[in-house]
Amino acid sequence: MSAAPVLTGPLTATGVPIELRDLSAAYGERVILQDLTLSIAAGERVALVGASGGGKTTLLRALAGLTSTQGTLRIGTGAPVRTRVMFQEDRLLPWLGALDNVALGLPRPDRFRAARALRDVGLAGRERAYPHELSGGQRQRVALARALAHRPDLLLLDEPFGALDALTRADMHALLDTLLTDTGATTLLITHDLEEALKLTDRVLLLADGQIREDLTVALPHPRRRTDVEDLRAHLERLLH
Amino acid sequence: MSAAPVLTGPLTATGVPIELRDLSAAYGERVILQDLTLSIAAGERVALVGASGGGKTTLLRALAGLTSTQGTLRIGTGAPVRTRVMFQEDRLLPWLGALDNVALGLPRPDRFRAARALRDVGLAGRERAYPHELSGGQRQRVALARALAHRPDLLLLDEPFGALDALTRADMHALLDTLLTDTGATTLLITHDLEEALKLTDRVLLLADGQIREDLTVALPHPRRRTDVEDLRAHLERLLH
Amino acid sequence: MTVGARSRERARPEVQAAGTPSRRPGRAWQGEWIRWLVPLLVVLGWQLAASTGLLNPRVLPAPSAVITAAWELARSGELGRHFLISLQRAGLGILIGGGLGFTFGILTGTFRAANLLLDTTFQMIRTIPNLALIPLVILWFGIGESGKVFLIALATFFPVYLNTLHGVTGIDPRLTEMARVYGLSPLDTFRRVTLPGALPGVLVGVRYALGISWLALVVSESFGASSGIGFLAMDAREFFRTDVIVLAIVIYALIGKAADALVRTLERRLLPWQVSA
Amino acid sequence: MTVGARSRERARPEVQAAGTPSRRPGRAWQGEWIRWLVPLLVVLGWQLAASTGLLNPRVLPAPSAVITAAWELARSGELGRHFLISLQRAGLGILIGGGLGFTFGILTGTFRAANLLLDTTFQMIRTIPNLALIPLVILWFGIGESGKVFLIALATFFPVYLNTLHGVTGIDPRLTEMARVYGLSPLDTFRRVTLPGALPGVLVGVRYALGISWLALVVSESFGASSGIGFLAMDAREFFRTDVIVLAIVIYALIGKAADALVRTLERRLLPWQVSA
Amino acid sequence: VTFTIGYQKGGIPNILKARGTLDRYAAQGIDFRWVLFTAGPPLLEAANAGAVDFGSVGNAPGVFALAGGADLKYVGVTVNNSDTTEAVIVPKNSGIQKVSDLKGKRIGVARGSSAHAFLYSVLRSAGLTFKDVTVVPLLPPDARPAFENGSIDAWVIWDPFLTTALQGSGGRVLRDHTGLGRGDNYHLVPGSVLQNPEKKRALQVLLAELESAANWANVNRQTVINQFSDELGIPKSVLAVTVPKSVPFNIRPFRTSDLKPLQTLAVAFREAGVLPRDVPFGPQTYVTLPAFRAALPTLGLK
Ligand SMILES: Nc1ncnc2c1ncn2[C@@H]1O[C@H](COP(=O)(O)OP(=O)(O)OP(=O)(O)O)[C@@H](O)[C@H]1O
Ligand SMILES: Nc1ncnc2c1ncn2[C@@H]1O[C@H](COP(=O)(O)OP(=O)(O)OP(=O)(O)O)[C@@H](O)[C@H]1O
Ligand SMILES: [Mg+2]
Ligand SMILES: [Mg+2]
Repeated sequence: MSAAPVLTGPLTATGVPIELRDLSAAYGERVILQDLTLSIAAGERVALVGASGGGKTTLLRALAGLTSTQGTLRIGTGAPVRTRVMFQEDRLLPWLGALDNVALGLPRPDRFRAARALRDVGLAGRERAYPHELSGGQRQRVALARALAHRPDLLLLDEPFGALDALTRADMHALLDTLLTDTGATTLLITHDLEEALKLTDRVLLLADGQIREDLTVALPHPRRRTDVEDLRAHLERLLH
Repeated sequence: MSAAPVLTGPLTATGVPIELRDLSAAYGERVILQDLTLSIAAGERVALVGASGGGKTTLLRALAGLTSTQGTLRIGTGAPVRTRVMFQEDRLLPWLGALDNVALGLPRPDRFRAARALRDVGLAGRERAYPHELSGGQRQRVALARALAHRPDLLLLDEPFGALDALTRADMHALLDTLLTDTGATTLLITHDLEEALKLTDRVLLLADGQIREDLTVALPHPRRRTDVEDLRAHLERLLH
Repeated sequence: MTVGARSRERARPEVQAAGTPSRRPGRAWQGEWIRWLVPLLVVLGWQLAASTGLLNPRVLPAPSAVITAAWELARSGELGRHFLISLQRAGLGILIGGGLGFTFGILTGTFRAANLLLDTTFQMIRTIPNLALIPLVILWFGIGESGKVFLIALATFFPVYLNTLHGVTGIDPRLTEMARVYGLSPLDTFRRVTLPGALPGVLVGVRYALGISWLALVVSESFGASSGIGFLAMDAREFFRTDVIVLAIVIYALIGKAADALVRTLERRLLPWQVSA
Repeated sequence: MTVGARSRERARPEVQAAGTPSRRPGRAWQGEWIRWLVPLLVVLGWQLAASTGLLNPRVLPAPSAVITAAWELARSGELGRHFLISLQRAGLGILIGGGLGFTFGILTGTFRAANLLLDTTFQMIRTIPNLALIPLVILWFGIGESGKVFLIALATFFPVYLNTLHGVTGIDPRLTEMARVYGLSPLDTFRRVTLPGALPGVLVGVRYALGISWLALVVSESFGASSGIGFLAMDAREFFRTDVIVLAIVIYALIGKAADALVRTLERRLLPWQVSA
Repeated sequence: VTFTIGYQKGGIPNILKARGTLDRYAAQGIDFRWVLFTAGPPLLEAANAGAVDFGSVGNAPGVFALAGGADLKYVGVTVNNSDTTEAVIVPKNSGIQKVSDLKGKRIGVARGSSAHAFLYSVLRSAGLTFKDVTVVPLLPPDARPAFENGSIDAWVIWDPFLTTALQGSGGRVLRDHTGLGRGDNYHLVPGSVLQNPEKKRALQVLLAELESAANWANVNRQTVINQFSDELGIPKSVLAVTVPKSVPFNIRPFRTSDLKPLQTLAVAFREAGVLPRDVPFGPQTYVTLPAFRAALPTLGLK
């Protein structure tokens, strides 16, 4: 795979601030989030880590307006917010080829970005492949391209690199890093990879027992290499165990 | 999550040898595996790594008899082989609860193993949850429990831990390690995590360009700790870059 | 129930205080009566048109006249008798036709050989009208109950068959593949994969069959019968009883509603796992 | 087509030499003729029974007699005329009824309000027999073509409606949710998600509608018509022309086959993405 | 003006249609349309709904239509000259020898048809009622196979089905109309036609032409047989029997005295329990139009 070039295009996105106060969410009797309070500044990049089943996806869905919650949930400053979600599953439309899946919902003048995004995630030449003709990692990359091609104000990524090998993953990291630096979207990245969290974001949140248990700021310049974050990683790992 | 106890029960599985000679597979014009040759001894644990889209899943499907191939593919010594596959997607039946999904296809006297397997993957209490009521990582663990409860002769795992956080993943590693040591099933583990490959298997195969490009033997006693495999990992990473 | 995208970019409310819980049983009930709105309006408009003389009662009697006819027939026990015998015929026909349709739908959906052998034949029989078959049915079955039940079974066979077949072929092939790899017995494959996977489709077929069985009744009660709702309707037509004709139509409509409610209940019971339920 | 699990544990062939490619166009074609096996056997058995005198020709004429009747009707141009006029009525009826069924199925599947308002009404109308409606149809449409087309449209409306509705509600809600999050316009949601997702179901409805339209023809050509296949069948019935009666049945069966082939082609064309195709 | 004629196969209207005589009135502004019906009740249904301006039916359907409150009026009668156009038949080798043997038997009949009324009088002639037998409602096409395979023991049927059944399936006549009175055919119009002067004129033209057609048919019997055979698909051997029974073909204005047999019929059905109420026969149920053919010159047509 070639090193991913930058997803270029007009800069339309501007980050939005997020304000959660005493946010609770439950499925029936099962309480998932309890009185969670959190502020995220406009354009901030935040990673969310936590145990499997801990409620990360639930929080992300709440931010996307897909889960009903109780408490205060304030996103943006009143203007419409362009939110895009990369779900934990790929959610590609089985009846559309890769390119059409990426172009989904893009206004006509922005369609060209779809082909570019597909190329950037290393899938040039597979534009017409149906999702069932792609490998798991390829499908995940199509979903990533779809989320990125939209230039959202608020980008919510739910384990976007889980099915990728180390090399491809590094390419995708670089791609996302550049894109975020270019556009300044407020970003929430759910990941199981601490190194990834530390490399890509400015703040790592640990979700446990329905609350934000740790809130670690990563004050390092982008792009970061692995060695830059080695110490922090060790620190975080100790916190987690 | 508590440390996973052992999946106990009668030892019915015995590993089978695998012999591939000049195996080729293609989707239409797109050649995925080309004259691939590989021997795996009975009871051997093998990891398969490689780039996204490189053909790992295709090879696994060929071993499971799900993809038509050309060339020689010999599994076992003639007797019926009990193969179980944990697919890259969870492939849970949406209309069955977690426990019923795990018990799927288990002969009646072995049903008790389903509940035990579910407990071992940390999902005690969620027996009746439908797949859509589980988180991504929980679904993956149900699928893992299903594959393990069967005690196969040949166990094929396609990225079984991709959606798990570090702690849960470590638990699952321990679980799998114990189970494999107990039963001696021949195992093929597809993973993107080199450390995982080195910790759990005795041999790491690198698939590239439709061929086995590297074949690294890991001669260390089980169970292994991370520090045991540090050097090998560095070596492998150099190989991959 | 899916809901269409509303606007391109939704303005998000600044503060979503005390968010609404996702399940609203109150709301659901509240909605139910609306289902009767249109039928009610139709009846009202009809009565209005009749009372104001807009409608010639010789041609379409007023609802009140229909109710009177219903009352008279009901009081004499006639209506109940006709209804019960029709219900019995329809029930038996559906059981046989639906059962066979389901069985063959599963077979042709599961086994390619069965599909090749039988599907074309079924598709050909399907378009043969009941009416055209009556002489043959009388020859084979005489004029007793069996011929009537046969016609209903025939009519209900196809919707169940087609929708079962479609339900089976629509099952995610990845799940079928999984079942094969996990060595499920044919019975388990059927119970655990094929049946639940095809069930939503089967229920659509059942819904359709419940309706069509009453249509088939009209045909099958048009010969050699002196009871049943179909007979009532045809006889009324013969004897120019417009009030009874319309009454029969109303009864049919109510049966349609009952069948719909029945299938809705079945859906709720049998498909608890449906995310969209 | 899915295939059931074969045995609990499959014995794996020791050497799978020169594995078979997954797509076997040869095999596929080879299978096709088998579809005609059963109909052929039926015709053969029937001719045999007729020639050996087992079958009373007054009751069921021999295939040869039917062919003679077909030849005579065809030569005089009668058959072609009846067929064309029926085709025209059926086609128009399907276009209108199927089109409306599709539209309303999408509407009630997409919008809860539409579902609440209309679905019950449709379910109620559905069970009203065409035969019982004839008086009203004559009243509204007179006895021209429009009444006939109306009856066919009515009959074809419901299968398309029901299966479209089921197709829409069966769409994976995760995909619908995704479409909403990605800000798809209503039109895009329809074109990209609802339509392709519902299409397999819609085609089942179309398949059924194609068949039922010819059944509805019989009813609609039973009044005030002197042309059409339905008229031909009913007319022959009136005067015991058993050869023509059976000919009509055969024509219906062939139409069924043609409709089936048409939908199969549509499925291949419109659903290229179907994994199981 | 457009004038729609509802007709059934095999009657005088059918002869007139085949001759095409009415086509020439298009030039006079009267556009005659022909609509075929398979039976009397649906024809009158259409007439009641105003979709048909004229219809010819047997004796029973009109009675039911009037009982049902339809606004229809009798305008003409075709007198039946034969006692053998309708009969109760049994299989040749049946043990039923006389009408009283019908007791407890299954008898196929089309409900609401003239045969239904005929069966009533046949049974009464032997001191039986509908309660003594099992009446199986069957339309002619359905009754035929039922008769063939013994599902019914007797069948009340009219021509041409009667002759076809006698020739084709080994039936035997048990009882015909002899001594029981005959059922005539009637011509009816919706009341609205008589209120519309143009339609009324067209009606008079039609009645006159029907009379001409009847006269023509009486001298061209073989042509009629050939025509019917072609059009109805009935074998000539059957028509050779049935057509002479209809001779002389006739049509005449409805008279007050014609109400009597209809009233008798209504009473029969009332007693049989199939008519819910008495039929209000009276001057409002018919009109007597002046002599048909003789009136033609007065209509101002060429
Ligand atoms: N529809 C539902 N009904 C009931 N419980 C649910 C439902 N959806 C999720 N849950 C439960 O809520 C909890 C949180 O789920 P969530 O998906 O937010 O976890 P997560 O942190 O994203 O986990 P993972 O890392 O495994 O994806 C889990 O225990 C899950 O089982
Ligand atoms: N049905 C198909 N038709 C055409 N091409 C296919 C099909 N299935 C897979 N491929 C292609 O075959 C190649 C190998 O796919 P495979 O799933 O084996 O990759 P993989 O190594 O498992 O990748 P990943 O790590 O992303 O899962 C990919 O390029 C994929 O696009
Ligand atoms: Mg999650
Ligand atoms: Mg893969």
